[in-house]
Amino acid sequence: MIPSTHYLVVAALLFVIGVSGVILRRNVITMFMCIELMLNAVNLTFITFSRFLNQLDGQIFVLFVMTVAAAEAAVGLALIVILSRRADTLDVDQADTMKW
Amino acid sequence: MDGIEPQLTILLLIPAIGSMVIALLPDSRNRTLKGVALLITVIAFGYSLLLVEQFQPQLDTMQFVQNASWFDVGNLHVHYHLGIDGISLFLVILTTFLMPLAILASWTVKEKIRSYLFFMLLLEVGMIGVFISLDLVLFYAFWEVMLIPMYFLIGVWGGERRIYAAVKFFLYTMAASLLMLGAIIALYFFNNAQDFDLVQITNRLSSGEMVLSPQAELLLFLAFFIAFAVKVPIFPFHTWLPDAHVEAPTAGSVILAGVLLKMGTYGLLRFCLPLFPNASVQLAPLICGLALVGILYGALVAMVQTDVKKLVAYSSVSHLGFVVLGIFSFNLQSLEGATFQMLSHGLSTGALFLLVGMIYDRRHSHLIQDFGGLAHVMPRYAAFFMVFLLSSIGLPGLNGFVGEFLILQGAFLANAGYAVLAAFGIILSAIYMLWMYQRVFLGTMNHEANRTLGDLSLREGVILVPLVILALWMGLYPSTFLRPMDASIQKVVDRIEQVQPATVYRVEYRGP
Amino acid sequence: MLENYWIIILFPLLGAAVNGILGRRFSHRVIAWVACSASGLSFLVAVLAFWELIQLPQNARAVSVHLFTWIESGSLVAKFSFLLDPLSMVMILVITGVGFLIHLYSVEYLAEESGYYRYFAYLNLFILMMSVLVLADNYLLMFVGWEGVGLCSFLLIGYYFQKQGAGDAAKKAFIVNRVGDVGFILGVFLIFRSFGTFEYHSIFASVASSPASAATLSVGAITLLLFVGATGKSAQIPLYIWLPDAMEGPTPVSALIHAATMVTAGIYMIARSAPLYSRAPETLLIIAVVGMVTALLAALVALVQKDIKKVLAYSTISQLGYMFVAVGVGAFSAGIFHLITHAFFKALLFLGSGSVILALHHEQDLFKMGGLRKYLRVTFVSMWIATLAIGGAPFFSGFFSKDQILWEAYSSPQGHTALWLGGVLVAGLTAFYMSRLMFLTFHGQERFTVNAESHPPPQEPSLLVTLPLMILAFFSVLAGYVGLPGYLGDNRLEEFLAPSFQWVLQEPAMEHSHTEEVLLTLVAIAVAAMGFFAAYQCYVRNRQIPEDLAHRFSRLHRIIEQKFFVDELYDSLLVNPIRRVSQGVLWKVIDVGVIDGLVNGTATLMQSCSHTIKRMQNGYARVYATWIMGGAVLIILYYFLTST
Amino acid sequence: MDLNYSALLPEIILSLTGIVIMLVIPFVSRERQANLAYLALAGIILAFLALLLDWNQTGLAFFEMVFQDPFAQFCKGLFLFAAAAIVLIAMNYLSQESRAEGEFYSLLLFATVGMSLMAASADLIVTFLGLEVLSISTYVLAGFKESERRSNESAIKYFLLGAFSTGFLLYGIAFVYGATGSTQYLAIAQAIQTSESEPLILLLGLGLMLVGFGFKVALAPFHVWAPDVYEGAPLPVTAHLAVGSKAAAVVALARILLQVFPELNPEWKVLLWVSAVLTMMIGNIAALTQTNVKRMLAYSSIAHAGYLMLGLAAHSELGTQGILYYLTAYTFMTLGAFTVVQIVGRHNEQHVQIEDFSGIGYRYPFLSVTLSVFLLSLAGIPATAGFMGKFFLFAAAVESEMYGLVFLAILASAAGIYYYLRVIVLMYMGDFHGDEVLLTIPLSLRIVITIMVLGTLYLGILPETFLQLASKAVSF
Amino acid sequence: MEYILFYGLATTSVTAALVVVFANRVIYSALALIVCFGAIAGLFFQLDAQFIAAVQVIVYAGAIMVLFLFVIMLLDPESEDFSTDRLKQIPILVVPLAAALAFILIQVTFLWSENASRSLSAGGHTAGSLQMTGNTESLARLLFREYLLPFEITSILILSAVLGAVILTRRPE
Repeated sequence: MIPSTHYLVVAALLFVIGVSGVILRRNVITMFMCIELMLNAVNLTFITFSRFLNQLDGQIFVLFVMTVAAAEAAVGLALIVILSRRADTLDVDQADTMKW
Repeated sequence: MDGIEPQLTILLLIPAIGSMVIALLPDSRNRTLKGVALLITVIAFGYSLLLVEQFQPQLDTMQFVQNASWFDVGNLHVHYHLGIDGISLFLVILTTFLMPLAILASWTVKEKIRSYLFFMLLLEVGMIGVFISLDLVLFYAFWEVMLIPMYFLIGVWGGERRIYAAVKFFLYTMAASLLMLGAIIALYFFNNAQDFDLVQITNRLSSGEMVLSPQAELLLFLAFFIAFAVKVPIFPFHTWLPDAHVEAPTAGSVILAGVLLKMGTYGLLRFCLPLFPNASVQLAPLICGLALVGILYGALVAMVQTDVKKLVAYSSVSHLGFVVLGIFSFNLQSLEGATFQMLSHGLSTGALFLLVGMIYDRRHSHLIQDFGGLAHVMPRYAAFFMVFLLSSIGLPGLNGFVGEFLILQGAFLANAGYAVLAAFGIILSAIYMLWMYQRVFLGTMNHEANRTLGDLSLREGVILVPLVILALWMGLYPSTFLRPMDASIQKVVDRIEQVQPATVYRVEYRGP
Repeated sequence: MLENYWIIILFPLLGAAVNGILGRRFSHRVIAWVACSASGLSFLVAVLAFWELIQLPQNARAVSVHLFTWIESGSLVAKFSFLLDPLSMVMILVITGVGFLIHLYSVEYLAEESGYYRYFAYLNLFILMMSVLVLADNYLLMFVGWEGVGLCSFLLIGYYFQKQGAGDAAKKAFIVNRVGDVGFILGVFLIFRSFGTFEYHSIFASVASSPASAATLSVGAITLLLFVGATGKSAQIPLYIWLPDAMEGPTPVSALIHAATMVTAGIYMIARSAPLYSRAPETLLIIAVVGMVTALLAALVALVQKDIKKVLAYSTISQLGYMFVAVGVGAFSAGIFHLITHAFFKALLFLGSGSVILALHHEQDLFKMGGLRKYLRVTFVSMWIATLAIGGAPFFSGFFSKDQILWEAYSSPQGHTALWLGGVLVAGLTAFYMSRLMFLTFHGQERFTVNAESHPPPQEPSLLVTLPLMILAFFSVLAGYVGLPGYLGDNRLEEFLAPSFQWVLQEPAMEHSHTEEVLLTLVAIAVAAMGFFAAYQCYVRNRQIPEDLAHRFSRLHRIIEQKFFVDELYDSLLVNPIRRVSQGVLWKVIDVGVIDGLVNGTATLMQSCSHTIKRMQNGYARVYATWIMGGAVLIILYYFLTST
Repeated sequence: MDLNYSALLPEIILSLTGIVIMLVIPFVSRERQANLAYLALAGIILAFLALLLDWNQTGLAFFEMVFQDPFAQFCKGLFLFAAAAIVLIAMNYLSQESRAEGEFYSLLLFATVGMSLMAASADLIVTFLGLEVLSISTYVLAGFKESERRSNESAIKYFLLGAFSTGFLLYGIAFVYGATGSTQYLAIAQAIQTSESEPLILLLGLGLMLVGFGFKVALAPFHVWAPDVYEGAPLPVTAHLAVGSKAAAVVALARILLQVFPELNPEWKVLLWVSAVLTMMIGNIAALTQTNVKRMLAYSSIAHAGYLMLGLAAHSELGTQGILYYLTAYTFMTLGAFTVVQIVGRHNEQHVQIEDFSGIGYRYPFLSVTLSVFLLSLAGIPATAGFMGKFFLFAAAVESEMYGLVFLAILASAAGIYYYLRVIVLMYMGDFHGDEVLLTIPLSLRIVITIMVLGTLYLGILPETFLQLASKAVSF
Repeated sequence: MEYILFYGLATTSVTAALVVVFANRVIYSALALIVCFGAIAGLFFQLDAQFIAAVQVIVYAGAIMVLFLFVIMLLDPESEDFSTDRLKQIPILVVPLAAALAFILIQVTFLWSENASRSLSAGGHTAGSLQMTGNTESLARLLFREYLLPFEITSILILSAVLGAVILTRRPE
């Protein structure tokens, strides 16, 4: 059996990549995808712990995370669509009317 | 220690209800509103005189005590605790006395009179509240609440730079008093979260039931002190004062100088000394130093002012320096002098501001250079001005002298050097006041606009005559005011002596 | 009965109150009646009181009249009570007596003025305050009168307030007096600290009963501080500068306040405190020296003044210096003696000059007078009497008092020959400048302008003016006989005053013979006569002499004429620097710049902080995400570092 | 096992109301959709009644997923109250913008459900889901004016950053789960208590969870989104964000820190200390120079989050009591202030610049007097709720001997007074230079404002009642 | 074998993730994300979470990503020019932050594994009930009993998400 640590390291890497991606990319869709990546890293962590602890609660949690991710995707993409419709851009840096 | 005497609450309620009445009165003519307000303040004054009548001067405890729980939840026990003793009695009277005069002086205010009067009455509630509350939280609440009406009075009805002045006044005092809030809370927990009761805490401190470490005492003292120092104002916290005074409407200046500044010195006397005697004594040299600087500095700066109101404002810095010096000289004479001087300064400076306001009503200026030779056209005005000027510079026989004398005598007993330096303030006060008087009232009329000025009206006379009478009374028979203070002030002195016996100078008669 | 004589102060109080409050509506007649009857009544009562006092046995002649407790704070008690004893009786007689005469004189003198009621109210107030000063039985109450008379002096000097000079002079008088008053009140503080009371009786008894060495230091300091007060009130170096300027006031005021009464308060105070002063030899020496120097300098300045009232003013300063020499050598009753005689003749001189000024329509320049004896007979005669008195002509009042001072300066244990020499010199100078004044005013050519409309020829004023002159002339001659020198008879004044000086430390007097005294007196008379004749030579016989002298010693002349530049010195050393520093440094720099700068600077700082923080909020979601990530990293880094 | 429905009856009623509104929308004409607000109000009132039925019941419900305790009940009451007020504000807002759309109320009710669940949650999973219900509804609400670019931007920023921080929160939960083997509050607390040392992974989880909650509460440095989002969102939504969403996050955080991680107090106290100071300073100082009142109130709400952290860092009964009291006070004064801003702002929020308030003092006495009361309360002047709240929080911090924190809080609030005062200054002392269009104050808003003012003053003068409630509520 | 599979999946997922971040076209990112999700599903499978793995593929890689692709097609982000970056300093900040984050996370993980033997488990609802295969049933039981409330909450969640999406995207009349 592969030690849990290995999985956790993979999850950590994915999480960090996701976080960095959110910041580095300007395209809203890519940013959102990076967020999904973060959530997946979390899911992997949950599943790993779930196995390590030998219980199912972690898996349940993952199910809910997925549901939430789906819901967020619905709302998020809707928001992206109307942003593109109103501002005619997907560049998050263009969304800077309000500042200071 | 429960008290259920309702007098002080009633005293608070009179102006409070009055302000509501003013706010709810139908939009009638200005005169009616002013009349109502005047009536309310007169009733409050009358009622406060009843208190004097019932006051038992021989007691050193609080009287007319009303003590009930305000809120008492978990380990927070805050009380609605009111009471007065010899120290606060006359400050309350001073407040209620000056209010009708201030309202009368506001007769010339034309704009937004309803809210003006509303704020005036609210201010009275706050001021009385500060002097009578014995629970620290209650005290703090009144202390800050009172800033708001004053802030509006300056900011809405003030002069040209009123906004700057109002904001400066508010922020200066507010910022300083927030630290006091912290200290009040800290004191509460040093008190094992029993209560915020000034009387109780003092008792516990003096009985040793409650002990503050020297460091804690020092820090708490400083927090209280800074709040009060700004209000007094003690040099170098004074720069809000000239601005506030110059911009405030007449009544605002009167109340500001007459009562608000006294809150600072009252606070020092009522809170700093009994609660933190060690720290008070420890820092007394520093504070006396600041007071002395204030006395001389205020006087010197007053001397070169070009604006009468500013001059009187700086003179307040100087005069209040005497009061602080008196408080931190820690003997019966100096403390009684300081308390007396609070009343006296309230009276004479209040009167001076009233007078300046009267000329401002006519001429819309308080620059010295706009006047000259006023005594020709306004002899009565000039005479009244002279009387209060003299009382302000401490001429014997008028109110100013008694306080100043007792303070300086007390200070001399405690530390002769202080008194010698402070005495120069007396000279300087004569210089700046007389110089101003000369430029405003004496000489020839060199402004055409001044030729047609009318002398005092009946209303203005009605304002000033009681002040003159009181000035003479206080100057010639100060015992009326000093006797009731004795016991309470002796208590403060005893408290200091208890912890720092070497500090208190006891006068011995070394006659034959 | 004597207990009721506090009503001495009641009349002027009522008079001042009635005239002050209601006077505007009264006619001049009513005002004058009220004021004069007030002072007249109080004089009457004072005479009665005097009468009763001398009925008492000598050692019982000190009656305390307690009215009420004024200030009481713990063991600090200041009573409002009066002491009727010989010293205060003498003073009160002089004050109310001369005061009454001057009230009378003023009725006519000020008839033309608009502020009539004001004037008389102030004058009554002055009588009140002066009475309080001399009647007080403790130092604090004395201080009330002390400051009170200063106030009245201020008010009366500034009576012609429309004149710039009057306002300046009034202010100057008050402020300079205040400087002295501060010294006085500090002395009072020290008295209380040392003795625990303000009352004369207790203080003197205590100082007399304690061993000589016990309180030397504090007594020295007390006396010195009180003397600072005296230099202010009695116009001595360094605080004399206000008195010449005070001549801006109406002439009767100069007579009453700045010659006869108020300025002598310092002498009275020192005499009153004699038990203390007699135990402070160092202070006495200082007083004597200050008095002598003042007397000399003022006499010198008086030599060249052109303004008739200025001459008299400097003369007053000089004479006051004389009195200080007297008390400075421990001859307290001699000081009081000269005080009394001086009150008469100096008041007379001032009133006379007032009469002249009135006749010449407010002309005060000596060089625009001359030959007035034809027009003003009464004034002329009475003023010459006064001049002889002040000049020390034998058997006029001034002769006796001056002579006693000179003798004491020479003979008393604290005295010194130098003091005597100085005194004689001053006597000579006095004779000179007074004669000069008289010659210039009444003799020689008529130099005043006369024209039909605005300046009718001078005319003797009415009886209301001349009667006081005559009465004062009478006393100027006779007042000296209450204190005859030892070789002529009894010094009754000294005897009478003795109870007041019972606690004084008497040092054994050195033995001196009458011959010595007579000899010295003759010398003094000779010097005075020389002064007189010199003046005669210069101003009647040959008018060129003074001009030649002035020319030859032009620099010296200028210095004296400009009063040794003392005013300028004060201005440039004290007044201007203080004003400039206050304006330029304290207000503009410290107050507005530093403190308000800090306050407003805090506000500005907060604003710039605010702008800095707002830059964090630049609207870019990615930057915000970076902040969040940064925060997260910091948090876990913190945990990571603290727990490993 | 008893599901104990009564514990969640308010939430159920709210959800059902939301669904009913959703369902009836197609059958109600556009013009009359405003009336759906009354339906929503009715639902809220019903929920409130249900809450009262449940009052003072204690226990666990739904398989130990939610608590039934005074704390939850207190918070739910507060949320319901805020929701009702926001419904009234929104009703007015929507008709003003001619956007009378009933969905708004559904979403608002759903958001309230999420908030209530967060307050009552006994399991991290419920907390998380409650948070997401709240967040998703709020993302949509922030972008509700989809034709308005500012609203879009606000929504997209909020969404991206919200989802981003949710990632951190979840990661944190995962670590906590990994370290303790449970997501249940009590079980986690139990596990931490029984273990002799805290594994680093647990601290990591705690830290990451703090990031997530810090975001929702808008604690520095996770506050950065707040000003932009508040400014761009429609006004009722801003009010909801500032009051409801923040309060829910604060109480959830309080429950987690105090009930789940009391043992780790030293660890999180430090972070809260630093964060509180930063939050107060940044919020107050940045607000000093704002020109947009909405944005200024956003910074102000950041600063207030900082004050709230004082109570949390104190970790005492008094502190929690203070938090609850302050939240109540804060709800009253902030909602009141936003209501007035909404009236002055008028159509499309064109007049929310600070100059737009200039000189209105004597033209619209009702608005300016009440706004002054709210602002003074926010500034913490005695006799107002804000003072009492601050007093309790400061007292709690002093009790826990965090003198430095109190000192800094005092400095920060002193600095903060200025900008509240600035609005009052302009209202009363500035010159009126607006157009002569008369502002209309609809009855509903008049009622809201009146209630808020009375509440603000009542809480400031007679704190006893609510303090009693709060003190009962702190016993978890 | 197990290890080879693991490393294969791990490498795939991390590489795909990197591609998501650094791909220059959005569509590539999306495709890489699908790959990444697939790899993660494999890891789930390895971790005895077969049901979750299936859901991962169906819901995530399937439904959600299709939605993404759909939106990408709809909006055609490739037409936009992203070359001028106003925030050039951001990468400089992010790299050290990311490195620190990764370092700490991995370090903590290793530290954890050292003490992992010490069980902290307080037991969830199903302590010790995890079987090698076929835990779907117990998962379902859990979901509809103990996790009934969260499950119901998700319904509200989805409802509001749907409602929100509808409101946001409908065109104003």
